Amino acid sequence: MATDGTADGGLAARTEALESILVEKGYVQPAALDRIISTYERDVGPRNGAQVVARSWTDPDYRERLRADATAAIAELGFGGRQGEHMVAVENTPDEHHLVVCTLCSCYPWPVLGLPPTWYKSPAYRSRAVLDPRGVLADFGVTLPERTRVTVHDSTAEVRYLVVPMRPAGTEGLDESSLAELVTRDAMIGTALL
Amino acid sequence: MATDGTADGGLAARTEALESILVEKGYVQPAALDRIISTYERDVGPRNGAQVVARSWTDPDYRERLRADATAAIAELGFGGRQGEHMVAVENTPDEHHLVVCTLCSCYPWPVLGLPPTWYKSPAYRSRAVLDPRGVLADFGVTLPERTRVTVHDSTAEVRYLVVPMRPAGTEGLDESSLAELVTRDAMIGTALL
Amino acid sequence: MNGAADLGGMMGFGPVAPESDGEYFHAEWERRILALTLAVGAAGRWSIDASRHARESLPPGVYLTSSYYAIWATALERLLVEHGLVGADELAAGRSLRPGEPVPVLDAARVPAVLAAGSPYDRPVAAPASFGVGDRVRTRVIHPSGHTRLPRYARGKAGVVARVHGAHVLPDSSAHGAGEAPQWLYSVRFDGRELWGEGADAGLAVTIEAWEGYLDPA
Amino acid sequence: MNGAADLGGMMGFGPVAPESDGEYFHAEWERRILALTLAVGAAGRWSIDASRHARESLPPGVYLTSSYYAIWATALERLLVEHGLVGADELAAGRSLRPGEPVPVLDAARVPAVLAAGSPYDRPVAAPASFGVGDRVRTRVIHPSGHTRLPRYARGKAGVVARVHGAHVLPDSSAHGAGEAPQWLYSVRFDGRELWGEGADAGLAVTIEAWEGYLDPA
Repeated sequence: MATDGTADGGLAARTEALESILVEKGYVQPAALDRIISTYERDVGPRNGAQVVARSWTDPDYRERLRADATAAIAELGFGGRQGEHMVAVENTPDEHHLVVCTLCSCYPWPVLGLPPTWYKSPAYRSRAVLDPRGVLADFGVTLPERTRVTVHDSTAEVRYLVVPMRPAGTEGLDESSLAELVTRDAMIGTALL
Repeated sequence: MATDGTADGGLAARTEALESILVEKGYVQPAALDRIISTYERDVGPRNGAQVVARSWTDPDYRERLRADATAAIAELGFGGRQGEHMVAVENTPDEHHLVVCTLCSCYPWPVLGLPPTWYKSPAYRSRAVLDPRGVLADFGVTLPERTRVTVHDSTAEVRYLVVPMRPAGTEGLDESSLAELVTRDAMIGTALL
Repeated sequence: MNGAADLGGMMGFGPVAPESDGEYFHAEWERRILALTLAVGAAGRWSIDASRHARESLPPGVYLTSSYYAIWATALERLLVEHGLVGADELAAGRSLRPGEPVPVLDAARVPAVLAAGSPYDRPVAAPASFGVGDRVRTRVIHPSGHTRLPRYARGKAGVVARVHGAHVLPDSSAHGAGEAPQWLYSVRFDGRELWGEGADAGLAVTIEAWEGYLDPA
Repeated sequence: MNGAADLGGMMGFGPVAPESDGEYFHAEWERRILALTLAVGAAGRWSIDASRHARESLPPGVYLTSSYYAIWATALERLLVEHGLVGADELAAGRSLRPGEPVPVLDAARVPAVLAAGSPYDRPVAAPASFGVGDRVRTRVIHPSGHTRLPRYARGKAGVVARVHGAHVLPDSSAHGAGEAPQWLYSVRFDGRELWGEGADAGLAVTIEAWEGYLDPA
């Protein structure tokens, strides 16, 4: 796959023409397009997921609800919708590390993580995550202990996975919003540790 | 795969440079290159295989030897060598049709058929021959009777296959060399009938 | 289909190139293709499964040498033409040549609500689930020419049911306009050695979501 | 390796385009690349298996968008550099910058004899064959990062030994300069339904050549 920064083969012009066709035919409103873009560039992103993770670290009852029905528990914090209709949260432990991929396309939990990064959609990641996850983690500079098993979740349906990373040591004194600051997007995909 | 007639991305110039490097360094003789090319453009081609097929149609003892050790039987007619060191002949019957492919690259019996055609090396042929051979045959305009089973030989080692097509009806009066005229390259790969 | 999109287990793509947070787009047209794809979906002419099938149906060489939003752009053009919303002549001309069909349109004011609502894919079914958590199952060996969400690397493999999700729309049907045909959906967990053989990481497990029709008891 | 060259069962390439006899080349450089590949093989620095591995190791997008002789050209350049016969600087300069290594050279006068002789791949081995014609076997599930000649579609599948070929050079070893490591080689015949499931053509059988190490008794 070419990186998105390479020569676009006329895609800028094709897209502009396509948009004008669809607007002229009355199928789309330009303002709706702007609003979709601003939603995913400004409003919806990994800060949402970080709040879910921090809450689960600090509130044992919430953690139980997240385990039992992640879609509902995430909705409690006001997040949900497109590409997050059916959520599952999986918790990392010293014994088991979770990693999320979509080998077939680019399925990703938009309401909690926003749009997927380019690498998540790349053939390099999609091909290797299920076969050699430790090799993929090495590309991210991550080395797991030998004893830690790796469970890879291939998102082949409309179920979306959120990885709950392990709470870092020495964070006992932090409140929920300070904890949320520590949670990175990659940690919620499983390609980073905290 | 681009057809070989499309823009070559500088391959003509690259090849010319590569040849001059290899000649200057004393690794190859230009006359040897010319001789290799003329061998496979003029001397070695499907007429060789056609002689083998015609002989097997007309000489029952030869046919037995071809069945038992195709490499040796083909060598009787003076054919053998590179990409034909280990030959197997498979005979089409009303019950079983044979088709040859190399899904992994382009293995092909050079001493009896010459160099492979472009389609034989194409992803379209290599991908589909083992899964949907009747669909591939349809691309060649060939329809087999329902009752005819299809056996596809995927040439994954240095063993090379020669398909012996069925002798056409009404050829009882023809001599061996006239029969050889009837045998086409594609019939000896299994993508044509006679 | 066994298209270029079915990448699990393939080799030769080199290392993954990590990228920092917030790098969603690399050109303005990518923003617009994403938004156009979502917005015109409101017309209701095709399902998300049909979109995925349009992308995976690109010739493998094209798929593997295109950026991700370039794949989306080409697939969107094809869907619009196939479903009669835009003419091939209009794409060639780069402008509208006739009035559009009457279709539902996504109103700008409703965008946040529509995105936040999503469109759940679970459906009621009469039949009970055939499998429960802990049951051993084997995925079927299928190679359909149409859309499926059973990846090649996970066909004919034995695993254990890890979750029961309810009944969901079946992509193999929905992608081709053949109805939602909901089936029970399960998470199935495979040992890495079952998928990849003895050379696999001893601590590896992989889960997929599998519809009931993908599974046999094992 | 599970590279782009392992094409059996993949979909999306469209129909096969038949071509008449005698259309071996479509440009003069194709003739020269074929001849150069064969001629420089006489230097003895790599095996035919190493050549195949150099080709299958191309990035999948490159492999699937290159013409066949373009793949050969790129692989030949890589092999020459990897094996120290040509410098990357010389390829960049487009000319020789230093004297060559002393290697065996294919003499023009000997070309017909060398091509007609070939180089057989059968080797004597002490151990008897483990399988005989008619034996049921199952191919192993392997996904090596290096070269193998067991195609993905035929891994983990049950079949019957149809021929015993003698012991042959093992590509999985030879491709990596690790010796010929000969093993018994068999034709194994699979029912189409074993490979492709119930949707397969009922009259289909597929044979592959499989080295003994690819097989378990079944």
